[in-house]
Amino acid sequence: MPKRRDEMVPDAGFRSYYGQPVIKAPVWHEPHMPVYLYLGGMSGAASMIAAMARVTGHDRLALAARMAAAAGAGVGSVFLITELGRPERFLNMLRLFKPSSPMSVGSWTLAAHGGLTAIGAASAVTGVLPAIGDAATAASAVTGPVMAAYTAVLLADTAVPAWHEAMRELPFLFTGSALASAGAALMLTTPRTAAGPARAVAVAGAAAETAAGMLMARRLGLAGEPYRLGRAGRLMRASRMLTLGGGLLATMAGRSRALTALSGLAITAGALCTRFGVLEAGRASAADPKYTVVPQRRRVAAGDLASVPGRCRPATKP
Amino acid sequence: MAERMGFFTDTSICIGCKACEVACKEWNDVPDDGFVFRATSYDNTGALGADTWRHVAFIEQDGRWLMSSDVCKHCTHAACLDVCPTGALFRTEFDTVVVQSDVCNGCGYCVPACPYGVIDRRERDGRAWKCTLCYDRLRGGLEPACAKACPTDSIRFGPLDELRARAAERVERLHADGVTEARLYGESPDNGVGGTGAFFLLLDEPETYGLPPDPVVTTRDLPAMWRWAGGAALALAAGVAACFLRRT
Amino acid sequence: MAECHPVGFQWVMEARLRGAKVFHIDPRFSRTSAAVDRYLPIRAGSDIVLLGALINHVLTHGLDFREYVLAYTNAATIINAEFLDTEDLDGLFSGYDPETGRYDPSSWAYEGDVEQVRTLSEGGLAHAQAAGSDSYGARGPGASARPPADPTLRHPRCVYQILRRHFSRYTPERVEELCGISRERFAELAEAITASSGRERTTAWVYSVGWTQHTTGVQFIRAASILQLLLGNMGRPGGGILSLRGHANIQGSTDVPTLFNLLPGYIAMPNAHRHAGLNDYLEREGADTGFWGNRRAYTVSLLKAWWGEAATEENDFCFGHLPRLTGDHGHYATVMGQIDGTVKGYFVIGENPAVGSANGRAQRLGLANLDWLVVRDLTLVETATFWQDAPEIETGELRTEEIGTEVFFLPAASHVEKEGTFTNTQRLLQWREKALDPPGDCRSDLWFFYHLGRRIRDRLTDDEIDRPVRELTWDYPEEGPYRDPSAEAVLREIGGTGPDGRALSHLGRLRPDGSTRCGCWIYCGVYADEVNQAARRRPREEQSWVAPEWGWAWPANRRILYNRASADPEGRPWSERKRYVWWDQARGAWTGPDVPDFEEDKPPDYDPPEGAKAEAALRGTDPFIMQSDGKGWLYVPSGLSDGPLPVHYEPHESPVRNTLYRTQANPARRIFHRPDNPYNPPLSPRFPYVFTTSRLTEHHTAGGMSRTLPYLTELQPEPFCEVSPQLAAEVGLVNGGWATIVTARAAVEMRVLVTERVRPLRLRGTTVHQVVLPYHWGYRGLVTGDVVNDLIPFVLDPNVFIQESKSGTCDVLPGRRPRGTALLELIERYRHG
Amino acid sequence: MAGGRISRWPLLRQLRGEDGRRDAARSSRTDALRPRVERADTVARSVCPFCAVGCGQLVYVENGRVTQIEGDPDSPISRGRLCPKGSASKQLVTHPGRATKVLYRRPYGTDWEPLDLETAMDMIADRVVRTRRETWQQTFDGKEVRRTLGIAHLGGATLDNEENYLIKKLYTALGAIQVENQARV
Repeated sequence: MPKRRDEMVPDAGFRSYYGQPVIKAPVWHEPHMPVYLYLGGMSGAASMIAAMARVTGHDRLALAARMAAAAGAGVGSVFLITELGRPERFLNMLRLFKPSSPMSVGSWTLAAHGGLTAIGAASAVTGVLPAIGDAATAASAVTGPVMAAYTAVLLADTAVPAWHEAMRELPFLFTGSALASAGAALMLTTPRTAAGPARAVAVAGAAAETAAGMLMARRLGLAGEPYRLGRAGRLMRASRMLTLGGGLLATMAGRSRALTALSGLAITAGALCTRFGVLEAGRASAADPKYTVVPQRRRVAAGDLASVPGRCRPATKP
Repeated sequence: MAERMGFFTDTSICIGCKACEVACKEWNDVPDDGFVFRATSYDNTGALGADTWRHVAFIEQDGRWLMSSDVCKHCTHAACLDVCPTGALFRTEFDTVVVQSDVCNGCGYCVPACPYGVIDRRERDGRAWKCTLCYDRLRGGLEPACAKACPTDSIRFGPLDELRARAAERVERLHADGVTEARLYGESPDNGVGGTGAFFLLLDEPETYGLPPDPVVTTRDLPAMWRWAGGAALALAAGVAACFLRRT
Repeated sequence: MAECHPVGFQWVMEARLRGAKVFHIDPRFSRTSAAVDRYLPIRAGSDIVLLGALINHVLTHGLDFREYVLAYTNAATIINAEFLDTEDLDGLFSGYDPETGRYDPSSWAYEGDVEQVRTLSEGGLAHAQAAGSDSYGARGPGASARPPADPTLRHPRCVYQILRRHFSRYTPERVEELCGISRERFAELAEAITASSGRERTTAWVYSVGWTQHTTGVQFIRAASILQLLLGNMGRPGGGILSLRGHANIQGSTDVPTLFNLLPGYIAMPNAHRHAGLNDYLEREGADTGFWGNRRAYTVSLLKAWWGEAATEENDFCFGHLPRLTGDHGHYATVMGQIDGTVKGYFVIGENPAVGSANGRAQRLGLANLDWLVVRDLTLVETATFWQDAPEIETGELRTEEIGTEVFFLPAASHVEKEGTFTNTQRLLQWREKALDPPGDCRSDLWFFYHLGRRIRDRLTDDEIDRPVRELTWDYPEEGPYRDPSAEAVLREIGGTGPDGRALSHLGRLRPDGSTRCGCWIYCGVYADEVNQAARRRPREEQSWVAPEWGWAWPANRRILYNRASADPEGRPWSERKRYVWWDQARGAWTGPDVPDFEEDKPPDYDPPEGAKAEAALRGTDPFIMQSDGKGWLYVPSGLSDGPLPVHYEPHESPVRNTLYRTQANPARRIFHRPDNPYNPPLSPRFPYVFTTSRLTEHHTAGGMSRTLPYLTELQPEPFCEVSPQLAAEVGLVNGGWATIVTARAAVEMRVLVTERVRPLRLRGTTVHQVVLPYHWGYRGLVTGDVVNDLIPFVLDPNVFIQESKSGTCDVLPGRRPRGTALLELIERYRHG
Repeated sequence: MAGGRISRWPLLRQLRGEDGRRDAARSSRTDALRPRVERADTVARSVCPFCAVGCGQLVYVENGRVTQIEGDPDSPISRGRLCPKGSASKQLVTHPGRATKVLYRRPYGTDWEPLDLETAMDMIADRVVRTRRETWQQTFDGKEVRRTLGIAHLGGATLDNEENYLIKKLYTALGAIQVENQARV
């Protein structure tokens, strides 16, 4: 039975306000947000694969990759729009172009990428205007990597310590994951004989994702703790096992359709776990005030206060 | 363009009456925040959020009872405004930061961007809400509802430069009276958000009040983020290319 | 004050910024405590020990403002030899009758007044029967204008010497022992208030129901009055004893009283045993000197306002139309009358006794035994719905189908949907403009009573008992779609009219011959010059700091009462810093930023001729013009029911023995031994803890106007008790959990707030734990909870019949209370040990 | 006009040089924003109905509805300030929980019934007259008292002086003496 003072107020190692969070946790819902992250990344990597496949004459793979890229962008957009508090206002995303907002950059990128991949896919399926389809696919090789990487900036550009502090590794984690996702998706949707490069992409992606994840955990220290604890920790560990296992399996699957499928599914599941895990870690990181306060307090103690060099203050006079 | 306007909340004369919370809600038609007994001193609204734009914190410690009315900081470099993709959040002619409820599509990005945990999405409404510094009242030459109601003038509204001067005097006076723990929070233009339009006189460390001790506008690091992301995007492209080139 | 009157507290904060030192003395560490220089926790109900010790400190160290005390108080007055103090009788004054528990106050009189008092007051008992102390009859026959006095203050029977003896046992050691305030803290307080009193400085005391809701409540305030008079802090700016009242018009509700013992303007209701006709009544109800000496003019003008042409000199101005009292007919007597079946019909107008009054169970049992009940309010309050959802329904004590009470609920207009005046806590009348018509069936109470009166008059017969209603003046102009009576016409009637029918300008114009009419003599002049003076709104920047043109203060727009005392006997300001009202020799008039509370042209050297009456009998140096001798009373020779001087008695229910006297509790307090009003035994180990009720900034009294509003409800959503960590440990309470508070009346459950703001009080050798209980909740509203007032018994102050809500004993149990009959069994166990 | 609307597209305004975080972002609704008290048809000068400090209030009414209640800055008492209760005054007078219809519960009844206001007033008047007659005391203890103990009244302390005056006047004429209010509580 709590009787002492310190049991009345939760102990957080410093005088917090009743242990309450300092910052707000991300309000994004599951599965919308993580699934979008997965689909957007997959679409981005797939469009790159489509372009390369087209160039290198892997037409069967190119077709599948175009389809995957378009589907990922299309379905991803649906998830993104339904995630909005006011979905009917999704077009407001294109009111302005704001370089300071990764979501604005992302929205324009998604709009372009979605359009390009749709044209590429439509042309491939219908055989109409193949030159335009090819051009669109080629162009989507530019938007695709941006699609795969911008979401890392989207998350890092917040006050959530587990995300913001991970600004270096998150892009690699996400692009790695995107590669793995696209590779796995194409392994699952392309005849084995045509899927060679996809398998290689999946393996490379899995490796990159795993490496980036491990690097991130090592470097972040306290800010990385949420990736190790609780539900986020479980998701991240599952992700690592599935991705690593799936990647290894892909290299060893040989001709076995079942093993190939299993490996594709494992990598896909791993990628999804990564996305869910990162969101969950962000929430946990926001929920406990220590992740926000302790590093800031250290800066204060060291006399190394934050400032905003090089940014001019907003004009107060015309 | 008008002068930059703001709040100076002097918590050393706050009596914790919560008139600010109610006056704000009456003017801005903010819904109630639920009826929950929190057993956290006299605070039952918990924190700033979509449905609480002024929040009075109560801290009981060693014979003192600190009270402080928190509010959106209207940062010079406002992360919420920077990251808002629709332009719903904008900077007004008073240099305050306001959400346009007719524009906001509820993307939710501003919520985790704020280093103070101020803005939030009202789930049953879908949009993001926070203190507007009573933008409509300001346009009519009226002071914000909370500052007007505040019985002890703990919440002062006015041109930011004047408020800063007044705050400096007040701290000096308190220090002279032996209240050495008095300090200003947020007023410095050199801090991580370039100074706040709403700043405070506190009697303890900021985190005691649930405030971050050294907040930074997250977009300060945006160029670096894009550089890392660019690297990752190139790596992706290179990786894909490599996978194909190795085979052919 | 910060807690319950936050906007008024802005002036205290401003004073602090200018260097004022502010103390807060309260059992409860409230928001006020957090905003002052020094908080002193005190055991609930022990205030007279503290105030007495401050008085003793002033007297023994010769710190009184001697010039003020000699000139303006009755310090020098000699008391008759029959008077015996509590010093002599171990806690009792002379005149106590243990049989009836009442005092005969005649032996308390000034030297030479005893015989007169005895003749006119019939031993004072009848007066004590009817809460006489808040009417002008409080003084009974009053006292002489020029009693024997010893200006050297050496006479052993002069008031000054009696005070010295009386308060000599009130020492810092006793404060430590009974209040729980250390000697160091006491010394700091004593030093501060004496240093800040005198010519250059003043000290003010501010109180609320924390002083009134005790069985010794009136004497708490008396003790403060003695202290303030000794220090020269009355009638001066920055001084005084300010009662902070809790309701928008509670001051007006006593000025224009809906109180059983009063007529408008603190004129006593006639008593069947004491008064025959008007002359007899006027002769017995006060002295002939001082402003009360004009009471015939006040009373006759009231009777003329009510019965108009029917009121004539020949028929005593219809004095016989007034019903007569025969004792206590107050709120609690009424409730007992309901339970006993004598009260059949009940109007409850903007009030909620089922939640807001002491002993809530008795209140509800009373409601359930009525023939009919009319409730008017903004929302369906618990008093209207008791037959559906009272706690007694749950316990099985009442069954809806067996309750015969016929209930009418009529929705009321809000404050913006009607016009009229509120009188604020500073006696300031402010007119409210009507913003819009009320919705639906909502009507103002003015509408309701006016039209109810019309309908009743339509149903009258020629019977003699109907004559007072038939002859009543009841013809007000009607306005608007609902035929509202004109509130301004009513205010004009209250403010008075002269022989020419025009509004009176000043109470000095009231006549005893029936030529003037005035509904409330202290409000006379509120409609001067046919202008609604209460509606004045000259902005504060456009007038002096006294702001005399904002609203209208009674009497005669005076903002500080007895402000003649702000000047010295010669009429000069005591100091430049504290100048307020002074004598302007050149003009031959009193002047200053306020209206002088004195005859404007009475010079300081005025000496009344022999046989002078009313105000003419007071000297130019007598500032306390309502008193028969013009003095501030350090000692009260008549008018109080429980003694001429304050005495510390323990609350009726206390875990502490009174170590000052053998008498434990106020011997004259009103107690009611009834099955529906059981008491906790004093010093009972079954009820070891002290509880005190309290209010929160976020709510209003019993909550009808606050827990119905989401914006206030969310701020304090549930009933809770505040306990110290030590008590929590002792009982096993968890912060955020539940506790059950038990008395002989009830057991109520509430959430627990464990807080170091509540401190156990170390009295000599023992520890007293106090539990603080905000009482705003009931069984209806946006959030619901148990009724704290159910814990409190009927036990009353003998002067004003106010219940002791602020100090009782209880037990505290962890967890929620039992439900249904198990609850009754729990209470039964506590009742009988 | 479509052309106008397109030219107001913030992206185009951005291209024309307006700041995307300032002017370009403004909607037309934002441009038109004014404090609603400017639209009020009437402003009543009132007084807060909660405690006895007597803070001045301004009551703004637009189209027959209260749109705002806030402090009156002219008041020397309150200087325009209000506490949380005073600040909640608009909700007090406009909240949906306010009762606006007469309700009647017959003896032994288990539920409320609707009742017409006029009928209710007549029924109450009937009961007052009847109870007064039934419980009339001409004398008590040998003394003339001319009163009834059968009818009692308890009033809140938020009633106006004018209301209290009529209440005391009517009851006293009726001989009802048990008239009390919150001041005793």
